[in-house]
Amino acid sequence: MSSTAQLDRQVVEAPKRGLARLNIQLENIASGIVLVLLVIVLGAVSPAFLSFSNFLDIARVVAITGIIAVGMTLVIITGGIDLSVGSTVGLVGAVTASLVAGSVSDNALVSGVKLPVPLAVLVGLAVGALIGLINGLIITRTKIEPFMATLGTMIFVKGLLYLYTGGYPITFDPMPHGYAFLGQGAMFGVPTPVVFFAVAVAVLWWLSRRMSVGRAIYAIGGNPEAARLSGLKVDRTKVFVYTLLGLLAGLAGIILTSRQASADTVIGTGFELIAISGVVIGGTSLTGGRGSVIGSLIGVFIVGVIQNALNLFGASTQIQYVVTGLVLLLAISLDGIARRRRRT
Amino acid sequence: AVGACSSGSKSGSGSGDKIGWSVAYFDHPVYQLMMKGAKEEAAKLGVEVIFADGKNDPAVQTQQLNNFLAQKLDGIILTPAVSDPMIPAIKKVNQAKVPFAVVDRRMETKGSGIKWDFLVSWDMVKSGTVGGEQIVKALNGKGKIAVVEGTAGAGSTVDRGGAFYKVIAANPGIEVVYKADGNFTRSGGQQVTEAILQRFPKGQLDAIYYMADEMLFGGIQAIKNAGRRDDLKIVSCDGDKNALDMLRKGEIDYDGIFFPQDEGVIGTRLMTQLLKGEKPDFANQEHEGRKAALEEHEGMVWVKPDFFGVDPSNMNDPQFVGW
Amino acid sequence: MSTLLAQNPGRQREAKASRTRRLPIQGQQLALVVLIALLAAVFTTQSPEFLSVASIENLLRSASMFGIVGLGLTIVVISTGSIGGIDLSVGSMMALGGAIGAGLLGTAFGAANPVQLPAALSMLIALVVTAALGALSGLLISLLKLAPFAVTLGMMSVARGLTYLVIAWAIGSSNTAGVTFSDPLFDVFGLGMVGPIPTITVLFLVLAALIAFVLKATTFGRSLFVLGGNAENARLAGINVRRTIIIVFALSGLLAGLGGLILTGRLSSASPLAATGYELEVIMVAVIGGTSLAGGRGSILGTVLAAILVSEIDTGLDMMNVDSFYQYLVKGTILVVAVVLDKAYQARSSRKLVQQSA
Amino acid sequence: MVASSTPQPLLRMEGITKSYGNVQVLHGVDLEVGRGEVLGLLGENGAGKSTLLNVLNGVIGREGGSVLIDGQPVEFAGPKQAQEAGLAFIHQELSVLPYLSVAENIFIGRLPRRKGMPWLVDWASCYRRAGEILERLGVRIDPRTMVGRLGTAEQELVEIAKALSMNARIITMDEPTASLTEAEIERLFTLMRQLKADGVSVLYVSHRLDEVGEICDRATILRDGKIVTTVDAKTTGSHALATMMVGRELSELFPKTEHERGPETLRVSDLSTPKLKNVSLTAHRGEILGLAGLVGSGRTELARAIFGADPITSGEIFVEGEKVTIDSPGAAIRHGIGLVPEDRKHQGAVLSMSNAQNISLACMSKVSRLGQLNRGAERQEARRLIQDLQVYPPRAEQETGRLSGGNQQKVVLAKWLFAGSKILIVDEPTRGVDVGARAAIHGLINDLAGQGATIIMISSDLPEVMGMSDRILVMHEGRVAGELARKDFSEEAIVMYASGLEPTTSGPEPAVAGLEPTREGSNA
Ligand SMILES: Nc1ncnc2c1ncn2[C@@H]1O[C@H](COP(=O)(O)OP(=O)(O)OP(=O)(O)O)[C@@H](O)[C@H]1O
Ligand SMILES: Nc1ncnc2c1ncn2[C@@H]1O[C@H](COP(=O)(O)OP(=O)(O)OP(=O)(O)O)[C@@H](O)[C@H]1O
Ligand SMILES: O[C@@H]1[C@@H](O)[C@H](O)OC[C@H]1O
Ligand SMILES: [Mg+2]
Ligand SMILES: [Mg+2]
Repeated sequence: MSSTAQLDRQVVEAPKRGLARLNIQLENIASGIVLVLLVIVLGAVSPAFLSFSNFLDIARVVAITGIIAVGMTLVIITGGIDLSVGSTVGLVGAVTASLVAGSVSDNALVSGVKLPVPLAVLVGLAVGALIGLINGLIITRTKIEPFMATLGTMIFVKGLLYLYTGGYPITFDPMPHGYAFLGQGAMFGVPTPVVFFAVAVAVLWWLSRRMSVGRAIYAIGGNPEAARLSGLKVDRTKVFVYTLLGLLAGLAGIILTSRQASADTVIGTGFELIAISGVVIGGTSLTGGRGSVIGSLIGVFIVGVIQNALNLFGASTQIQYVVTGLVLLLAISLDGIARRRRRT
Repeated sequence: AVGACSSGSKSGSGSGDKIGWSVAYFDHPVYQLMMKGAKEEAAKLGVEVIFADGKNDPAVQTQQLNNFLAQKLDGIILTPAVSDPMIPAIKKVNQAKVPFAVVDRRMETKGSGIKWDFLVSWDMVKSGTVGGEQIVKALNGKGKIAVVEGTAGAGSTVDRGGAFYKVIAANPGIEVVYKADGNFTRSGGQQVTEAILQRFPKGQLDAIYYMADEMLFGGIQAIKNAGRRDDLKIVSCDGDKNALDMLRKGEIDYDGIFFPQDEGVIGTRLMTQLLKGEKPDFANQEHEGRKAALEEHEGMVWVKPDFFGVDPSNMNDPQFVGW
Repeated sequence: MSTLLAQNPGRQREAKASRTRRLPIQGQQLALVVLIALLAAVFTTQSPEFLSVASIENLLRSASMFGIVGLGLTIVVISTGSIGGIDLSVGSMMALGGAIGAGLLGTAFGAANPVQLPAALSMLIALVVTAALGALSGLLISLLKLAPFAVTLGMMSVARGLTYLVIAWAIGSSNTAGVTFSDPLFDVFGLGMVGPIPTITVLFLVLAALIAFVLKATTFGRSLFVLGGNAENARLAGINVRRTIIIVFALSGLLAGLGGLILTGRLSSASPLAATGYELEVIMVAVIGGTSLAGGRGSILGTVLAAILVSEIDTGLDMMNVDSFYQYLVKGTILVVAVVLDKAYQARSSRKLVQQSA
Repeated sequence: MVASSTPQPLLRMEGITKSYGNVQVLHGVDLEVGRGEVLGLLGENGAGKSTLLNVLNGVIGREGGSVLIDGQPVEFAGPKQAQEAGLAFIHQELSVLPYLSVAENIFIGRLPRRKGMPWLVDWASCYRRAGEILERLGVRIDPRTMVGRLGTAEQELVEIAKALSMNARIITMDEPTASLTEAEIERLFTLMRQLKADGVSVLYVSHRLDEVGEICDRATILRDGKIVTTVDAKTTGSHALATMMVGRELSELFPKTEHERGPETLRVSDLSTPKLKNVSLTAHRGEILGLAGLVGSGRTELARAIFGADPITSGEIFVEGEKVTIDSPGAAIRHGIGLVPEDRKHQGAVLSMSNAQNISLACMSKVSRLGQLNRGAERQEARRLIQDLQVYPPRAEQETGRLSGGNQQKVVLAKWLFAGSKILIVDEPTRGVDVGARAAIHGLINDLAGQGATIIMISSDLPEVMGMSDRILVMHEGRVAGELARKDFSEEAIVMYASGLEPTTSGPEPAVAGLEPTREGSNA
């Protein structure tokens, strides 16, 4: 078109190139900045905060909810949500723990069958995936809101957990090494849960950004009807992301029972909101179509760093609640401001 | 003489009586065991006990007591998650003149005039006192400690805590540097312990006191993961077999034991006697040879099963294997 | 040419047919009524006491508490559903409202708080604070165009923390057991009766009627539906979007605060952990009542009926002595089935309309 | 150039500038509308027409310039203030609320209030007044109907009724006719003339240049955010207008090129859905098959059924002679069928994704191996198509949502070119598309047919469908009412078939209607 228009175009495109190549999204930057600022400030206030061991500590704490958060990210990008993950963590944790040699419980219902650790883990993951699959099927078949569907399964699965365990904890006597490794071990000095988390992030990032199924996930969240009319398998993709999330929640449950050396009925309670907080702080839009796995990685670390700092400074429970809430509000506000600036 | 029954007992119909029991929550080994004891005793006595899961929410328990009244059950037992919020609901139970008892976590009337026919609750005060003494012994009277408390407002937390802190106060060498609510749960215990370990690096903390074994189970994992077992003394309470095994293996330093099923058995037995119109034999309650004391609390009957401190000197005693 | 087209025979037919008959109670609410009756029948056969005065009073008390909070949530979802409107902070707001109401009381046991106010005043302050926090959520949502889910999730945490702080301050120690008190005004919430009906049920029904009237008959009420249908449209129509969003979240905070006072009145005690997880229960009430999470559609009558239904299920299962573990299964299933039925009903009714107009 | 018709224009805009981010969209626009004048505002997609109208109506802010009404500068904080100052605005995109009644949509934000109790809605007067306005528009819709139950055209009429109800002095209309039939357009024009007589001014945006001559007094032409010129609309022909808009000579509109009609590629026999009754058709290689009919006659329904977007109750589909099962869009795409849907915003493009991502969406396998995307190849292919289709701005990484409507449409077309569709169904492909782009799209459709593709083109624009097609099927109430070969094309014939009449006879067909569940389209 006209030469002025072309000029305009160059002006706009020039600064974008560098960032575009790094594939950095503006949404990530806002939360990334929050994280960096937090680390700098906290490091200045308390040198203990900056130690490597403290960093590993934070990573270890966020790893479990982080694994759920990255799976949740994909679900949210499709325009959905999953409130049932906390219950899935509990049920899979209990089922897997009960199948591992050495586990004991006072409840008769708990399985007397014992399997080798890898097999028990597989069964556990399958249970998690199955819950996710059921979520996906309910949502795609009945077309009811994911919020309500997964609220239903959240309550239902909680019931299964109570029935299965009879309300008794499952403990180990002793815990097999293979199982202990999952939650308490380390690889090259890095705690195993952190390794799992890193792998989950890498795989899901690749899947969402580099594979056609990831593209479909974004398209479905951005415009489900257009995605369908482009031949994408909307329902199947949705079922896939819920199943994947169920599986990841199951993995989190397994790691948690290993770390806690027992399974009980309260583990996992409230994880859904912690994971969703991380995703949202990381800049993923709850309306679907926009967001990123890396953003959620940053998001869960923001939450973890704050919690860690509050612990280091000895803040009381009440202050922890207030501060965590305020930081969540602050982070999403900054993100909101960043997005608004970009639009106008 | 100890306080009289607040309600006229029903005609001695005997068996077939129904007792409603609202339990603080089901998913805790203490309460599982307590319910087990109650069920067995009920079967023996030919009464029916209906348990309701209080879900750790006084609003839910209030609703349950009201439902028991609506169902016209013969007797009601309450194990309150927290005490004070249950006062209005108990008032209603009293108005309906239904035989009523409190088991495990004790209540206070707070001047409200509420009544219970009897209270069965093991010696929480003693457990706190013993715990405090164990800490003092473990630290030789000097050091910094953190306390993982039970659910705020639960009778057990208030009494055990009160007694514990009283002992600590009498030992000025010991300083409580941190306390937090672990809600009597495993994950609560683990979370609080993680926070404690982050807050107090090696050298800044000498012992942790857990107000219940469930919280210890969560916490011990955090301690092991952080590699901090060796620089910390660990004291807990309750008598879970796993905890006592840990004591025997040297993984913790002190524990104590009470027997939850005794509360279930005695509570059911006394209530049944009441419903049958018999005069309950408060003074001579025992289960499996363990005698319960009879005391008075706010002018009403308190049947009190005992608590025993466990340490390396008596941990191999067969009666302290744990439950 | 144009005259020719104007005589398309379909038109006249439609003009006649589309005078939709209006029942005072619409299909889905009717379904709720039927379900309530049906369950009542089932529960009664299993446990005759279910229909006793005491049990119904019990049921109404819990329905009224959840229902009052549910009214606020219904308004939030109707009016801001198009931007993902939801209020996750209502549970914490209930706790906070109760904590302030009880914490400022002169009659609280062991109260060390410097101020000791009459109940009416402490309740008023509680409502002002929860409404203000709700307004703050609304402000963030509207000013920065943030997702209500995220903002109210943050507020959920903030309000819970404030609850702890208020209680710690009120009892002068960090032992956060709670505040217990005895107060005649609070007893009206907890025990009061108007004839055979609990006072709070009367309050609930009056509030519901009032809100239904506002939604149907006032320009402000209509603007809520406009906003819920599409926020951009509302702006174009000259509706003050920001102010409206602030008002509805303030209302939700206010009603949650009121629900918290009721809860506190029932227990004569406020605890920092009160109402934990109630937000999901309340959302369930609104949605089962036929309020669409997508916004622009919802009914107060539906919310009232759903509040009754949900409490009926809780009470009934308890009275049938269904093991609490199984209750979870039943409740989860009923929730999903109710929403699926609503969906099916929606689909069927719109199809019917198309057929009618043919 | 023509001077303003009155010495003191009713509306005057001076030096309006507006940027989105660092892209300047309006570069100092001056514009005048006289009292009782209909001013056409013309320009290519993306020229800035909607932006200018949004600025005028207080929907968005501006950086510079002033707006004067009656010579007095005005400043609107928002659309409400603009309304109060006597402006009404019909938006380019439909903005009705589906769950509210027609009447409420008309009086959105301005519901009649009860006397003495101004916070209460006066429903009686609301329905009565809405009825009156609809009457004036000649539309028979019950004001109590939920708008969601109306079709697109009727919804557009509700929008127009809304603007009328404001009794505004200046009405701005951003492509109000894009989804209306000729009859409805005629009705609207009659009304506009009436308004004119009452001294109301209209600022009118349309891409249908023949309309401009018919209804506008003057036409102002906008190109790249600058005013090119203002001309007398009555005397300047469509062709000249188009040339001014584009800034270059345009080749003939509807440049029908004759291709050889090849073997049959698509055969549909006895296809039925709840809304279609035994539709049969065939289409051939190199053929452009037009589908005409009234709004609501089932054309879109037919397209969606063939494409597998909606389930069919009976019927068979053959592609290149072989019977195929098409139960999903994916299956249709595998058989080489593509669909450019009528509603690009909700069905065509994923606005939050980039052009390249939209273009590859229907056939990602082409640029991926084992599910791994080759994003380099994807971008390259996208760039080529963006060049070919003259998408502006020509960037593969641009978010599609930030393109103008016409350019979004080109991206949707590019998607099917990328997917290599052999049978392409285009539903209202040029609705809301400017002449330049329209010519480009027409050219493209011709080229595709020339290369052997089969095109099925649905269009409510009679000149377009007659200009482009080799053959036209006319639909009426879910059936194929008639078929016309190119030599028999005439507006009269199409309209007769579309109305359920036989072109040769004068009596109406026996009424079959009433048996079928049809949503009634717009009034006519
Ligand atoms: N919200 C926005 N953000 C960024 N750029 C925008 C936005 N809206 C429009 N634009 C750009 O501004 C320019 C003018 O757009 P506008 O919608 O005014 O065009 P138009 O003349 O109405 O086109 P059409 O005929 O296709 O409707 C286009 O280049 C478009 O890409
Ligand atoms: N939203 C709807 N609700 C109910 N019925 C509908 C709806 N949309 C279409 N229909 C029905 O389907 C029939 C065919 O509509 P369709 O949109 O396919 O027609 P069309 O000829 O493509 O018209 P248009 O020009 O509007 O695209 C209509 O007559 C109507 O009965
Ligand atoms: O020791 C505790 C007991 O006293 C309390 O009442 O419930 C939980 C137990 O662990
Ligand atoms: Mg435009
Ligand atoms: Mg169509």
